[in-house]
Formats: sequence, structure tokens, C-alpha cells
Amino acid sequence: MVEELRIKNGVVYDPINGVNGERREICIRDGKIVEDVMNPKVIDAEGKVVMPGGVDVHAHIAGGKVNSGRIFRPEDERRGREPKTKVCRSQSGYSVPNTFTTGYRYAKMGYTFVMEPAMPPLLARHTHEEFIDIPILDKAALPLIDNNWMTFDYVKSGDSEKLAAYIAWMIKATKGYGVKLVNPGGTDAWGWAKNQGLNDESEDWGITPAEIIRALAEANEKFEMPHAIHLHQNNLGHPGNFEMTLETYDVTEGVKASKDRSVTHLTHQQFFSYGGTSWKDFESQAKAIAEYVNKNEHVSIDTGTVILGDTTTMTADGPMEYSLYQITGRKWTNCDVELETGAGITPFLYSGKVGVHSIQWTIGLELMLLVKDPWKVALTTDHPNAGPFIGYPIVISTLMSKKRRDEVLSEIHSAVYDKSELPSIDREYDLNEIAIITRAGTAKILGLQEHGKGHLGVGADGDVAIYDISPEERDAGKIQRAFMNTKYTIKGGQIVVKDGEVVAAPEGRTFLVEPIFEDEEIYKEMLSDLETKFRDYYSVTMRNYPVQDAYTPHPYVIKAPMAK
Amino acid sequence: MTVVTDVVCPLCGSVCDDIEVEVEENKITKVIKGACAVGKSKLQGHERIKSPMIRVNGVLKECSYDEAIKKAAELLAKARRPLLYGWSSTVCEADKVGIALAEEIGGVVDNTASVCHGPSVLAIQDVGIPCCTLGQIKNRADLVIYWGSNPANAHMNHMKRYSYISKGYFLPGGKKDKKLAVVDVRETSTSKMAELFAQIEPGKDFLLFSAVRAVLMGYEDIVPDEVGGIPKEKIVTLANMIKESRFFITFFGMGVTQSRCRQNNIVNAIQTTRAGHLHTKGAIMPMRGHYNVNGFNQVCTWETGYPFAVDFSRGFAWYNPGETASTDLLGRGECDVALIIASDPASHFPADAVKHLARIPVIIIDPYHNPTTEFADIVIPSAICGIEAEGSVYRMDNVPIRVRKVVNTDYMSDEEIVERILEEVRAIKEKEGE
Amino acid sequence: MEGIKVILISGRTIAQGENLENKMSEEYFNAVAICELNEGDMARLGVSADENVKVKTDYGEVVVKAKKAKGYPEGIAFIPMGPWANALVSANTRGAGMPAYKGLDAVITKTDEAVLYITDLFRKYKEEAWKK
Amino acid sequence: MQMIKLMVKDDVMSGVAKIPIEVDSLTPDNLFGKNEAEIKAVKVWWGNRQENTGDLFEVSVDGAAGSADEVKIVFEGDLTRVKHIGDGMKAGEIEAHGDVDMHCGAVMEGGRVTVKGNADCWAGREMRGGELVIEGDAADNLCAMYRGEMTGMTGGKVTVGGNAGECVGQYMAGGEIVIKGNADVLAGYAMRGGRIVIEGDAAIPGADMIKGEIIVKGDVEMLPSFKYIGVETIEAETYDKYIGDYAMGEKKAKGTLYVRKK
Repeated sequence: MVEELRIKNGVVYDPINGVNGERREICIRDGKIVEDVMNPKVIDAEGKVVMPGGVDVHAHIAGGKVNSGRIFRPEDERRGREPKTKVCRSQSGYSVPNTFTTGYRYAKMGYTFVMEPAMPPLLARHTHEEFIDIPILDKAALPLIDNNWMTFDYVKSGDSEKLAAYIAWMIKATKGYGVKLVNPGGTDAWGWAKNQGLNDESEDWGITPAEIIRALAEANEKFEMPHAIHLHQNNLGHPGNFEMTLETYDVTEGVKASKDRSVTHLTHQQFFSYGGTSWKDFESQAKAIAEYVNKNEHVSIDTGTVILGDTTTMTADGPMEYSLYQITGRKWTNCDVELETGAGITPFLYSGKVGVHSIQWTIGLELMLLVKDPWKVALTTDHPNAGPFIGYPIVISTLMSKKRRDEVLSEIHSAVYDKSELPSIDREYDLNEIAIITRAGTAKILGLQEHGKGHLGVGADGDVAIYDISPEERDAGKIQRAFMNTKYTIKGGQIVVKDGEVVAAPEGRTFLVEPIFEDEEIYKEMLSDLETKFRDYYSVTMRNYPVQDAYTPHPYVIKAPMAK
Repeated sequence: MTVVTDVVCPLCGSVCDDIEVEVEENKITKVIKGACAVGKSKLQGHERIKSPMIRVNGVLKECSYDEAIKKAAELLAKARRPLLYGWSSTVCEADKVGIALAEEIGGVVDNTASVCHGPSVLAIQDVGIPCCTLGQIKNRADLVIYWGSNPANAHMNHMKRYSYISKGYFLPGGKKDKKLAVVDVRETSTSKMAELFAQIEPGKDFLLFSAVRAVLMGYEDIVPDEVGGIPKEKIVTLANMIKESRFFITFFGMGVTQSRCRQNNIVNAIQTTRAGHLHTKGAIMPMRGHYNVNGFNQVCTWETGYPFAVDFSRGFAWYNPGETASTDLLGRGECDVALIIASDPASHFPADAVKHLARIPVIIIDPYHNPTTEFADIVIPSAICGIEAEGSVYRMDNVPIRVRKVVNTDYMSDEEIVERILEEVRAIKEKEGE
Repeated sequence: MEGIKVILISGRTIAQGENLENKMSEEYFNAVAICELNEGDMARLGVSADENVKVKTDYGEVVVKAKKAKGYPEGIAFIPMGPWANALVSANTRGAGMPAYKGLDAVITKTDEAVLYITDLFRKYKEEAWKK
Repeated sequence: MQMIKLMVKDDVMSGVAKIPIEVDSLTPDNLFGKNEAEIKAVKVWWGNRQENTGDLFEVSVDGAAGSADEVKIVFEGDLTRVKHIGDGMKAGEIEAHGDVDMHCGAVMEGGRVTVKGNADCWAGREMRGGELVIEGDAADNLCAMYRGEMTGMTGGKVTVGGNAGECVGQYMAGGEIVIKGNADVLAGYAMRGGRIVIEGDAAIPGADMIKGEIIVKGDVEMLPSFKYIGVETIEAETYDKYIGDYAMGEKKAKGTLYVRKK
């Protein structure tokens, strides 16, 4: 049976196709956008806002550390619980919701694609198993390849071909999407409870984080990868780290992108835009960061904007989580992953009563307001690190309303007036810009616009969000409510949310990239090096390591040939 | 005869995955290498349950899978407080369906963790856990502490593959480069290998942890001359071994989780690791029993928010071991129907809990006869995961591994059986709803 | 004959593990329906290896075979994890979900009573269940 | 004053399985203003199904109330599987005649609950205010936190006539608990404030405490990580004073443990 849908009378924001708030009709047939339809079900979106399905560039929704976060926070799980319904499984959790809830809540906000940005390769199966249990959404995951001993060996020997062969193998073995870096060098040093700055040479391996970053960026560009390297750089969360941030940006300057996108995507830069020398004289340096992004084309960023309240922080940056736990004295979980990476998790309360937290809150907003080109910046909360993803509607309304910002500024710690630019920024986002930072731009950053995401052109996926709000609406409260619960969310041509309720929960797809490394000789040599690592140092065999096809029941494969 | 390599052992939480077996006429005839004595015994198999059975007038009578499944579904659909227990010696795929079934019937779903490392989970919920994968230990840990755990008997390959006896990148000399300390109430084959053995009085673990912590925190002066039968000198030596190590790991077993103070012994053990971390790098890990006891905890957590002992009576998940764990439901006589899968509560639960199984309808899904079958009203034999059926399992260090199907079978898999029961239950509920 | 007071622990053994899926067997019975004691305690009880003892706690009693073992301090008895040990354990989990399997106060006496085979042990449970 | 009597019907607890009834909906706040028929129609959970109160309890109503404060509920019959008595109540009074099941007085904010018998685990869990009197014994986790929370009881007063189980007042941050008998292991575990008085014996009290006060009048099995400070007189009795828990480090070890001198 042919499923057809016509959305009429809506005000459409489709920035990739240059549609900025125009009354357009959207037709969907067999899950794809088409020119016209014959016998459609009709949705009248009169006076409502229509956008492509949301695309989240960075949210920790699945995998070992997310689940460790759930396991150790039963007190978070009891917030937001809902009984099972005919359509939905039972729901639990606020900052670390169960998998089903994750799918439902994103869908209610009009999102249809989420990137899980940190998959430890050894635990990749776990991430994919959770994906199977996240309904509705399409998903992908970025394997961590920057603290791997194989990577270290090739960076040390300067063997860029073998490094490229290795990342090709790794992305395929983990059914991943691209190259993720988290505290390159530093996470491995955490194996001895140490850490590393950008230009510190590792005692064990004799290389620096800067060398790792540059080498992986170059290796990534040897393929036509849809996405840049995705970098959580060194020194996250420390006062005065903005200088190292700017130095890090320079590391990949001059690397030529194999596709029309940045070379390095720098994630949750709020945590890297800190001035001062300690928590006492802590201040925002968002302006310096934004200025760099404004002037350079090889970087894109997402923000990691803070949502005030309690949340669960989690990252592969083990040493950073340890220092956070030492500040709070709350529970702390750490998991080092042999030869590859690590993870730390600790709960955290961002309180408007605390000066530092209040300044952190301003930084995430400043970055979005000071970066002039919205295509270069994406809205994230680094879920759940700076706050849970269900805080997005709050951020959207705050960006769109200077009035709301002023209200919040007057309620939180007064340090924000001295230590941040936010009070003096007048810019307000319009809906077109919101559409860019939540779907069009994020789809482009991830290279997904070629694969049907982030736009409503003919051939695109039938993923549509209809928000019950007039395009002229300026009231922050109304904006927030509209973006929290859509009037309709349509996923692959199927209505999944209606009037803020989940009405269908189909399974989503997993997007995989397959880099194709051509030189068989070099590939074989790399495999032989890898076999040695497995035989001597891993605790599993090489044959039991790659993720089997059973873990991606609905794969969407993107081939990445060698760059020309 | 064919040789199959990289076989994954479906026995204990070590999940050795480098096993080689010989297969002849659809049977594992020989274990060539990799498995310990206990693993070998599992891989080579025992006498199986031949057919599904239903108890009629006190006697189990053979029947078809369809009949057994239908009857099981009827019992579960009408139950007011059903318990679905076991889930540790099967794969995650079966666990998922089991959780869906529990949700559908408003039951309590629980796995063997509640009588094993459940207290460890409760402790993690209090203070978290600094942990790592086993390869990290193999490559870096120069101090290995086994506390209330005897791997030489319970996890026989553990020291050789992952800890004291293994060689690693930074410890190429193997045990020559490492130290071993053991704390236990009795001498064991593991304690005999140790450089430091502290023979503690039963039930005094909590006190000893507090003492070691106090020393690690710098307050040696307030610690009394003897704690739990251990002289202060030895306590200080142990603390110094921790301080002087580059990377220490504490493995703890049920010697700690099942004695006085239970979960709070583990809280204190974790706090001790955190105190050690002020001086060096440290990690701590429970020695998990069944090969997939952890897998159920993982699946249950991502699907419900909680790792075990989840009560769906009110439609949402309520978690409270001590109230919603299997021993609680059976020991207090609360539950009115029990589905037991891949486990044997009759052998491992206290007598009063076992006696309740005699009073209520019991459905058991298992490859083998075991004492719980004695209490069962419906017996459904299943394929053996890791030998006859494949799927995900989670090692004690949270590493997911896919167990293999090595030989074919006519038995239905756990996943299929539970799925069929769920379908029948849904059909019954739909009918009722009409 | 007067008994001795001990602290009772239970746990895994190799033989118990090997017969985990073979519990209705003679091997499992021999591996698990036993109580390990040190030499001094055996002497105090006046039993030699393979003679039967009755172990009693506040929650139940069970007859098992005595075995001499090394490594135990005086006053500590060990019964491998299994149905015979569990006859002595309370089902009250004290708000933890986990029964206290280890560290039970117990009294051991020499006995002429036979060790119940697994099916007999459970037949007894079934009878008791309905008496309640 | 209004008196509502709720007597568990005999047949409810006579089956092979004793399935708990959860009565958090039967508080003075919730029943105030309802007549007998309306009370009988209030839903309570019995296993996985909701039932009418009138189907599980004999209900009688006597007198009238002007507010929830004037409502008194009396539970009678076999209460050993009646959970959540007084859970979340804010006003009025509840009296339970017999041993009650778990979570009695949990999260209560005001009013008074009296148990004329023993209370099972988690009585007074996360209590905020009001008064809870257990005339018999209290089982484990009295006035403790919910799993994973770092805050247990924050206010109110609890008195136990008999003994108390493990972990009395775990993560307690305020309020007062008085145990007339003994307390099992780990009373005041991870305590952050408030006061626990144990008139009998206590085993390893005060572990990981960082604030608050524990007073023990009987024998104490001490932790090895408390520091002896000296002798102090409280209400004309002499006590040994300890500070701890030093296992948490000196900066945090601000809890006080008093042990009466023999």
C-alpha cells in the first residue's frame, strides 16, 4: 500500500533549499518528499510552522557510559516516570532517561535524527544494542579513535597511510559514522591518573595531542567522509582554557577538506571558552572563540549550552570527570577501556545561585549569538553534560527572546554582568536561524543533507516537524511550549506524534559509513600490526571484536571512497 | 570432525572468548584449549530435558511446545503478582523479551544478581564505581587485591587471562612485575599465592575497609591496634602497597556482598578505592558469577531505568531491592505465579523462599533438569546459549561479546519461547479487552 | 552429644561449579551436601571424615557429611553454595534483596540421621510448605 | 473530628499468596471531604490491579471534619501486607493496629502516624515533617533515603519503642529519631544532619557521617575511623565524645558520636 501525506497551508522553514517562512505544501510518498501526491491523508498546518525533522549533532543517548549513568542514578530514573500505554513502553528518567523515553521525547520535540558522539570501539556492540531500543529516531555513532594504541603507533611513526587504513577498519568494525576524539592523549594518560595538554609529550608514547589531532584530521580527509573529525579537545572545563582552545583550532588549519564542510568539528565549546586563572576569577571568553570561528572556515562548533538544574555529566574525558567529582564529592563512576579510551560519570547541579554556573550558562548562549553565520554553530547541550536534551526548547526560546534572557540574567548570580558579554547582546534568532542550528546546519555539518536529512526538497526523507506556533510569535513561553511538543512529528512519512502525544513508535535506522581504503598491501600490513595488539594486549580476540550485522537491523550505508 | 575457534564460553562472568573445540556429528566432542575445568564441563554438556511437560495430577507429562506455551501464558495473564526470575544464563535478546513480558503482565522481573552482586549494584548507586575493562588491568595493574573472592575456584581463568598471572604491555614480566594481596576469612588456593594475606574475622570487612581508608586519608594515628582480627601493622602495610602501586585493582566476591553489612561493605570498598586514588590510580570490580548476569542488568537498565528487581505493578518501573527482589517476593509469600528461566532458585534461595515455590504455579524454561524442575508445573526445554543459540552477553567488566552458535539443535531458543508466551499473553489480553 | 558453636559461611567450589547443570546427580550431592571443618573442630565434635553432622541455625537445620579441610580457623564451618546450605538461611533480606548467606551463627552436632538426597530434601520442603 | 475505620477484609489475606495492598491514596488529606460511599470508591493498588477500597476493607465513617487535620484514619485487621500507610501525608492522624508493611510514613510532611505494632522496612523514608511513632520494632532502613539519593530524612520526629534494623537514618539531614531499644549496624550511615538517640546498643554507628549527632546509651561496637575527643556531660550523664568519620577525610569529619560511660 502506498502511504501518502500532504501538509498544506503551513509556513515552511527549509534553509537548505532557501525557503524562509513561505507558505508551501509538503508532499510525502513512501517515506520521501515528492512533488505531488494523488490520494493523500491531509494535514492542515494553517498558521503553523513547518520544518524538516530535527537533527542533533551531539547527544549521549546510548552506550556503556550512558547506561552506567542510568545504573547509578535510580533517583534520576524516578523523575519523569510514565506508565506503559498501548503505543509506548514504560518511561523513566530525566537526565538519563531509558531508551524508549529518549525516542519519544526527541520525537515530541520534532527531532528525527541523533548522533551519539562517543562510542568506545570495544563496547560498540552495546551502543548498537541500545540503538535498537530507541524507537522512531534514526541514529549514528562516532567511534573514539584518538587514544588508541594503534593510532599512537602510526602517529609516532608518521605513517599516515596506515593510520587511514586503521580508521577505515575501525569505523567499519564498529559500524560507526566518523572519527571521534576526546582529550587525545589525555584519556590514555588517565590510565596512570594523569592528564595531558595540547603540546605535552606523552611519557609512554612520545607524541603530543596536537600531533594526534593533525594526523587524524589528515587521515579523515583521505576519504570522502561525510563528517569532519569530531573533536572534544584537551583541557575541558578548566578556567583559562580558551587559549589552548584557540591553539587547538590552529592545529588543523591548512588541512584540505575532501568535501564541502569544515575539517574539524569542535564540540560543546562552552566548556572550552573559559577565561580567568581559577574558579575565583572565572570569566567568559566566548567572544574570543566566536571571533575565531567568524574568521576561519576550517572549523564548525556546537555549543553545549547549560540548562540550569540537576543533570548527569559523562564523557570519555576521564580525568575531567574526576576533577569534577572532587569538587562536588558526589558519586563518581570511571571506566577505562583497554588500549582505546575511557569514561567518567558524575552527577552535577548547575545552580543559578552559583557565580561560575551562571557564567557557564551565559557562555553557551554567547557562542550562538556571537558566531555570525548560523551554519557554523549548532545547538546542543552536550546531553546530558550541560543539561538534558529536553532543555532545547528553553534554549530556543532564550535565543529568540532578549526579554527572556534579561529576565534570567536578573534572577541568577550577578557575576554574569561583569564576567560575560551576554547582557549587552541584542541579537534575537529568527525561526530560519533556529531551523539552521537545529536541523539544516547540523545535517550539513554531519554530511547528512545528501542523505535526506535536514531539508524538505524532493527526495529528502519524509521527516517533518509541525509546531503549533505563529511565525510572528515572540513570547518566550509560547515558543518554548511549541518546541517542546509538536502538533505533528512525521518520520519517514508516518505520523509519530500528534498533539504532543506519541501515536506510533516505529523502529529507526542506523546510519553507517564505510570508508574504502584502496591499497591492499598497506591494509594487510595494518591488519598484521592489529593482530599483534589483539594477541598481546586486548582481552578479547580479534575475531570476536567487530560488530556483527545482527546489531544493525535497519542499516543505511554511506560509502566513503578515497578522496580525489 | 571440524575445529571451531574463538568460541565464547557461556559459563562465568569472565566470558573467555578464545576457546577452541572439536565438533563431530553436531556435538562438541572435545575442548582443545582455552576453557577451565568448569567451562569444559559446560561446553561438553549433560543430560537434557527431552520434551516440554505439564504437571497433571502431580506428575509431569510430556506435551508439545504449543501446549506448554499456551498454558504458561494463561497462568501469567491472570496473575496478580507474577515473578519473572533468572535471565542470567541466557542472552540479552531473551532478556529484552522477558522485560517486555513483565511490563505486559504487570509483573516483577528480576535476575540472579539479586542473590549475587545485587548489593554491589546498590553500592554503586550510592557512590559510583571507579572501574575499567579487564585488559586495562592486564596491561597496567601492578597490585591485584582479591577481597572475599577465590578466583582459583570460582573464576579459574581469571588470574591467568586478566590479572595477577597475565603479562601486559607495561608489565611484560607477568607476576614478577606484580603484587597480590588477598583478604578472606579462610585460607584459599588464591591466598596461598599472595604476598599479603589478611585473614579477617567473618562480618568484619566493613571495619577493615574503614581502617584502610583512614590510613590512606592520613589518619593512621586514630586506627586501633587491631581491626577484625588484623593487626594494625598489616593494615598499614596494605595501605602502603596501595600507595606505592602505579595501578591497583580490587576484585571482590560474595565473601563481601553476602556477609554482615552487605551492600555497605561494597560502598566502603569503593570509598577505599577512591581514597587510594588520591595517591595513585585505582579501580575496583565485582567478580560476577553467571556469564550474562551483567547483561541482564545492562538491558534492564536501558529499557526500564533500573538494573534488576523491577516491579511493573503500576505500569511504570518501581525499583526497590529488599521489597521487589525475588527472595523478598518468595520469602514473604507475595507472588502468585513464577516464571523461572535459565536459573535454579530452588538450589540457591533460602528454604522459606523455596517452599513458596511449592505453593504456587511455577513455569520453568531451562535446557537441564535442576531442582527447580521438581517444583515446576510447566517445563519448557530450551537451546543452550553459546552452544546452540547466539546472542549478546556482557562480561563482568561491561564488555559486550556475542556468544556463538556452534552446533544446531531442535530445541527452541529462550528468546523464541518467551516471545511466543508474550504473543499468547497479548492475545489473551486483547480478547479480555473486547 | 553436645554441639559446637561455629560461624557458617558458604561459597563456590570447583566441584560445585562443574556440576551446576548436573544437580540431580550423585556427583553434585557428594560435592555440595558437605560441611568443611578444621581438624580441631572435627575432634571437638568427635566426628571423622564422612560421618554425618547436623547443622542448626535460627532459621533451619540440615544434615550433611563432615569433611576435614585446611585453611579454616577454629570455629568457622563451610558448606558449599547449594540447597543444603540454604536450608539454614533466612529469607528476610533486611532491605537489601540479598539473603545473608555468609556469617551465620550455627550449632553443629554429630548425628546418626542420614543426609537427605536432593529429591528427598525438596519432598520435605513441599510437605512443609503446605503445613504452614 | 472524623474517624474513618478501615479494616482489611479476612479473605483478602487468606490466599496462598499474600499480595500487598498499597494504600498511599488513603491519607487524611485525600479522604477529607469524602463520604463513606466515596471513600469506598477510592482506588488502591492490590498487586497489578487497582481495586475499590470498599472491596478490600470494611469501611466505617464516624463524625465530621472541617479540614484534613481533623481526620483520623484507623487501620485494622491483618496489616502485615499493607504498604505505604501514611505515605506522603501532610495533615491529620493515622493509627495502625498491628504490624504494618513497608514504607509506613514515607515522605510524610505533617500529621501523625502511630503504629501499634512493628513496622517493616523504610518506615519514615525521606520524611520531611510530622510525627511517626512505632510502638514495636522498626525493620531496616528506617528514615533512610531512596536508592541513590543523597538526602534521607530532613525533618519531623520518629520514635521507636523497640529495636531498629540496619541503616537507621541513612543520609539523614534533619529531624530526630529516638530508638528505645537497640539499633543494628550502621545507624546514621552517611548522616548529614539531625539527631539520632539510641537508648540501647549500637553496632558501628556513624560510618561516613559528615555532620549531625548520634547519642548511644548502651554498648557500642566502634568503627576504627573515629577520633576520641574527651568526656562531655549531657543531661547529667557522662559521655565519651568522638568525631568522625575520618575515613571521609578531616575536612568532612564533622559528625559527633556520644557514647554513655559505663
